[in-house]
Amino acid sequence: MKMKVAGLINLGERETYIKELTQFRPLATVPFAGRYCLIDFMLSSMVNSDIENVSILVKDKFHSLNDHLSFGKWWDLDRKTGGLRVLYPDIKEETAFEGDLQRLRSNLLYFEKMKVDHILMTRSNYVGNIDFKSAFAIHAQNDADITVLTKNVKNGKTRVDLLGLDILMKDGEKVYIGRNLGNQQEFELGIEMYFIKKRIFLEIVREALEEGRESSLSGAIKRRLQSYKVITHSLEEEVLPIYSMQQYYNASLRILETEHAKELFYKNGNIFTKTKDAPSSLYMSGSQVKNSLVANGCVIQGTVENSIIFRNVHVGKNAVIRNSVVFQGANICDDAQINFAVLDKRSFIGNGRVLMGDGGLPYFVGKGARIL
Amino acid sequence: MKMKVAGLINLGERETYIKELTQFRPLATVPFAGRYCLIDFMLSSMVNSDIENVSILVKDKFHSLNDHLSFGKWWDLDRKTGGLRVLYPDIKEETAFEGDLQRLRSNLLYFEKMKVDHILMTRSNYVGNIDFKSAFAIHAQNDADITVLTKNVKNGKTRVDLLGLDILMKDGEKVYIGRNLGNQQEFELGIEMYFIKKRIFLEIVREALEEGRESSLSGAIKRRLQSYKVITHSLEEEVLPIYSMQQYYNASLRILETEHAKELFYKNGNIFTKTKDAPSSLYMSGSQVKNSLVANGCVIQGTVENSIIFRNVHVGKNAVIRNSVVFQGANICDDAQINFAVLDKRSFIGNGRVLMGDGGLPYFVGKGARIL
Amino acid sequence: MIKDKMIAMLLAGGQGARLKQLTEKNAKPAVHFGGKYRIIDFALSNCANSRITNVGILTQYQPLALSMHIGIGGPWDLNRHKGGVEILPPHMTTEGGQWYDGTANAIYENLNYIDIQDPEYVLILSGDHIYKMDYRKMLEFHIEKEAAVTISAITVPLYEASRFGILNTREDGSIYEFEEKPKEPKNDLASMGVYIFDWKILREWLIKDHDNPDSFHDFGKNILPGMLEEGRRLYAYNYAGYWRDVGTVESYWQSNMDLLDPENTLNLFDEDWRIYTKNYDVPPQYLSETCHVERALINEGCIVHGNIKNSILSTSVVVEEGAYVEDSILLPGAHIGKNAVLKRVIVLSHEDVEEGTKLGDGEITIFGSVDHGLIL
Amino acid sequence: MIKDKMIAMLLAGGQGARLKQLTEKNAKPAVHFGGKYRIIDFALSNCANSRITNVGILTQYQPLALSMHIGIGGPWDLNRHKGGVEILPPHMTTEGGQWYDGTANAIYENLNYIDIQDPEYVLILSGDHIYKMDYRKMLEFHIEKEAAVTISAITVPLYEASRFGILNTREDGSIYEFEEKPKEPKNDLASMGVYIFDWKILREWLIKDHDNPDSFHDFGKNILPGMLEEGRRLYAYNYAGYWRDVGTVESYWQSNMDLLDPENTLNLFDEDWRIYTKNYDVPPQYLSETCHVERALINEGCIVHGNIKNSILSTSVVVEEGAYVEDSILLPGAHIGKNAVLKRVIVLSHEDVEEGTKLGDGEITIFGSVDHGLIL
Repeated sequence: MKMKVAGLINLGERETYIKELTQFRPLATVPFAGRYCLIDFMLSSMVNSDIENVSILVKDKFHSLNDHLSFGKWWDLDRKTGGLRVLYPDIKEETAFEGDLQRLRSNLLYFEKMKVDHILMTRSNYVGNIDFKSAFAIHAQNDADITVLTKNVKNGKTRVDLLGLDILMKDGEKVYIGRNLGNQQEFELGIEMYFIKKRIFLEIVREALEEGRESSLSGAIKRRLQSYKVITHSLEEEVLPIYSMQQYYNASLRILETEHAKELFYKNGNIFTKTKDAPSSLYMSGSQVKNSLVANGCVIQGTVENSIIFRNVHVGKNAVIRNSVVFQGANICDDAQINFAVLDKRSFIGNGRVLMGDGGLPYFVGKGARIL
Repeated sequence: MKMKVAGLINLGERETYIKELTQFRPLATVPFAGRYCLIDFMLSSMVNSDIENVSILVKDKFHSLNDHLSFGKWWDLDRKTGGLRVLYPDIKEETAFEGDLQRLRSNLLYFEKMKVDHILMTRSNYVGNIDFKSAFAIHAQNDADITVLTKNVKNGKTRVDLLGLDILMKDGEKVYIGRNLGNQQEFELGIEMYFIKKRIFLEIVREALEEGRESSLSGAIKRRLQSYKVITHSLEEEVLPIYSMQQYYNASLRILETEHAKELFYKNGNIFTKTKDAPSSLYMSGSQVKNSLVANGCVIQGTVENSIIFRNVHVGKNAVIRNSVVFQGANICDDAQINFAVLDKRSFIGNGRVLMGDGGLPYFVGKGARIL
Repeated sequence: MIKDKMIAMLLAGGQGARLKQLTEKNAKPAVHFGGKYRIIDFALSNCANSRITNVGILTQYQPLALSMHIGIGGPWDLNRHKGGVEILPPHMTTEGGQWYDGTANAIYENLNYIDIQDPEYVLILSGDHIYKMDYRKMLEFHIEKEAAVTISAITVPLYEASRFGILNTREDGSIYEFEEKPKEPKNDLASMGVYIFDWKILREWLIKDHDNPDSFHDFGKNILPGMLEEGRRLYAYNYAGYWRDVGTVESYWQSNMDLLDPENTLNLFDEDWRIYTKNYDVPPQYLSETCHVERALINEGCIVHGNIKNSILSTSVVVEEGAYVEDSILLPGAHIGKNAVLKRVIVLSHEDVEEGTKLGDGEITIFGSVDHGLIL
Repeated sequence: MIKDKMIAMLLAGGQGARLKQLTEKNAKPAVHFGGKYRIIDFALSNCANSRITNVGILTQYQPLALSMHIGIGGPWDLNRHKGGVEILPPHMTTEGGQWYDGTANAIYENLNYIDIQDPEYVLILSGDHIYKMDYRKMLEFHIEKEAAVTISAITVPLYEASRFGILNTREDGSIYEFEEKPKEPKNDLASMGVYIFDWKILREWLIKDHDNPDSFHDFGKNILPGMLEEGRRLYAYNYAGYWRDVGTVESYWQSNMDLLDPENTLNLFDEDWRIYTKNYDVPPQYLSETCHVERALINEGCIVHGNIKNSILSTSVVVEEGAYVEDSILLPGAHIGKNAVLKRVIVLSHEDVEEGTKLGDGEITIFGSVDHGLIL
């Protein structure tokens, strides 16, 4: 009845270009869309596609992640059979600070025992509401060893935000994954999602560990694509990669487009997340809110336009927020003005302060920062 | 109504003398008494004493621990307010492999925020069913900064098993903690349990971190006992320290004493643990079981005497087990003979094999080992 | 045996017929309130915040939405192995079936359940009041006064006192007279229907009352006056704060509207006394370019293109462009078509107000024929 | 809306009066079985192992032990946000209270609940049979045959067939005749009371049946024969394996005794099809120096000083020194005093057999006046 697939979300993502948001948290738990974390979209897509067994290969910053995951309960993954499993590095070994391939080593037995035939390998930092059931059907029908999921891009030369990401190359039947350097107008973007037979997965990981030349799990797979029966499948769903602050900001504001929001929040099932028990938001006399996404628990007296407001944000009298992303618990006092900014959790912007960033480089205010 | 105390179980225990059992697991999850792990006794004692907020400061070997803890659900600690929290080291920092004091550093804010006035610091490797409510009453009545819990020992000179452990020394009002070298016949054994005002706890940890000379949390507290209002309280309950294989073996076999078992399993509330869904144990014709503790899921055809048999153990025809501790899933085939042994999980002892240890040094068979 | 000092028994079986279509197919405690909540969330959250971890919920009338709402008790931290929440419906025995007949009878029928919990004190609650209260403080008072029963009481305007059970007390709070809905009240101290009983004493009385053929088996009418007569120590515990019995459409509407005042004393925003409820996995609310919102309480999942004034929008309500909603309560999933005009209207859940509809005059109007109480 | 392909509705409201004291104060599905379990655990575990995550449990008769046992559904992995377990008792509406009257009526009264789940198929189960079954395979069969209803069937000895609903089938499994407890059965294929219905078709029939004043509102007597008459496709799904309706004291005793045979086909030790149940936090069993145990199934928490032969000891049973227990079932918390001798006895839970008592002869004896079904 159910597909025999286990999910594996590999959190060994590059965080170089989004350092501001990942100082205290992994990319997986970067807040997104008013009440979610990035990883919620991948977890919910998997759960809504009837994948009942999800492993998360973690690297560091466990606190934020564990708080959020809560043993999987928000995704109904706190199960006796299957469910959520966090794969920790064995920090006793010397390999603790090596690549994700080494981190996987102490978990190989776990994958062997798992009663599934296929693994869906993904990352946490691609935002989409993805129907993995349909994608898996193609993988299964073709009896592929590996199915590389991709996303078609038509305007590649102008998409600066996709530079440096994976790009799919074909040479007859052979599939390669290279880097997008912006030279091609139309191409298939690699989104780091693979269906892979468990047997092949274990074979590749073992081989790579034995050879000892590699430290990256995805690298090990990419370099061996030519040795297996590989097919590709281009997803219809919108999938947005988040590797940089600019990508984060753009992806955030895109949710204000109604059609995109509908797809992202509802198309293949709801998006689940940790609940916070905030009351409904209160709009007071004098508030002016336009084209904005507002989470619960806010009290709004001022003006909010083209912005994403997370839970429990207070916006004072005559305060103005435009084109900004404001995280949970921020306090924007009376008469403050904020434009093109990303405000991290519990930031405090005092009376009448003016913060002005740019659409190309949003102004960032760190977690708990107080601008008095 | 409830006492405002948070528990802190520090897993930075010395494992030097119990290496066999702690190769794949921390001391906290060493199996004990047929269906428990060592830490279950501390967790259950806390929960039964109405402590609803328990932190576990971990060092390494997370898998075994996380599997067992399951977000606290077996102890009803999977709560919205309070509940169980695992304090991970921040493995990004250089301090990851330093002492528990350093591991605590990134968690200080968490303790500050906690709405409690006192902390109960303990370890996971003291087995007892302890009424912390009464002990706390004494701490509170005396308005002590720190209350050191101890256990009276009357036959110290003959108790080789207590050598090297903490011993309480008094100099007038001043309290010191030294090492037991076996020179005293009657003394108060230090069992590494302290009630400590949260304010004092934070003060000591901050001071020790600032000075930078120490790496051990308990060391930092012990060395500062003279600076605070310290009282001591000797527990009535039996409390058995488990630092060595010999202590482990002796403590295991002590459960076969009825009065001790009654106290340990029932006196201050039941002991909770992860459930495993095994059926009742089946005793077949020809089985002979005497003075033994047998967990569920076993199928027994042979003889078992003076032993602790964990879940899902199979004992074949004419097999004989005496004076031994046999962990979950072990298979003792027909005609095998085992005496004075500790068999780790899923060990396999073939037909007719004979293993013979000694009460002073039990024979150890490792996890999954096959003696064919 | 589970041993808790005090357990709560929450009466949630009533219909609340004066709420009309709101309760025709749904028990009153499950009626939506305040954009995000149901009425019973207040009593349940009070239990959670008072650290009462053992709550029996007595259901009888149309319990489906209620029991699906409570589920495993997670939102109130009542999903416990020991204690937790237990739903107690009427049931059959070898002597046949017995519907609950009066508040005291409902408790009597569950004597067995309470005996298993083995409490010292039993807190009797009603699932249809809006308030925040720390029952621990009331228990401390009860213990201090060595009372047989303590009744939580609130001062009401004297002209309204005849709607309530009125407590006539001495200076120390002890009750010397109990008048159920008196025509000429001597006092303005009304019972809130929140009682703490010593279980032993209550247990005796429930059995005695059950055997009395003349009794209505009601706490207010029979048990409390009876205990007073017997010379038991009854005390009034003075509660000051927001408290409403939202028993009529008008009081339900008014109590919702109270929430629009940022200084309202119920204060849903107090992080130290959260009101918990079941969560629905819907996105944040979206307020579009064309909307105008003034004084409103809006919940997750809403999409607002139109104009909102002095109104409450519950989960996943949609208000289309040009619509005008004033002094109204829109229940979950309601859809307000373009240019519709609503004043003083309660739109039942999942109802569709068609484009251009004009609704409401002086009286409060309920739009929709019946509310099943379901959200998604 | 929750969308699951197939949901289960588990009938657990019956008394099972032939189990005498075992069910006088406890519903049959909650009766203890096999040392560790209750009867309903088998159907619930079958659901869990078949990955059916949406189970409605219909209760009516003495449901307290049952509903405390099921709790939040954790043991069966049914403590879910979506779907999971839902207890469905009889309830009141504006038209008054309505007890469940027949198996089909019980489902009819919960139409609303099933509609919310919006399934394609509904699996009807009974909470009082001991068996292991993968309902997924039955659903595959049902889909393959394009059946309106598929009935799980088992071959019984022909001389016992008149106790069952007998299915007369063609070679392909299609049913051409349905006989409820026939005096002269033509066939040995008996219905196990496990049905898969297409929900749309069942829904129509439930409404039709409800309006029929002559109906007993029973699946076996009315719905199934009616569908057959109407020309619907009814199929028998052949089940081979251990299956018992433990409806009498004798069959209950025998089915327990079956477990002592290590080769029994129910096989509780199969790790791929675990039977789940609520866990009690008690230590392992202790067998003392003086005990003698031969052929026994013993559960956690037991303390055995005496002699046990061919017997089942449930949770926390104590057998004192010199006692002799043979061919007996000791329910949770039973205490057998010194030198007592028991043969073919069922000791009810928490009963105390005093020192030196001799009990049992040829007939199976039940010791104790009533079992409340509670463990601790």
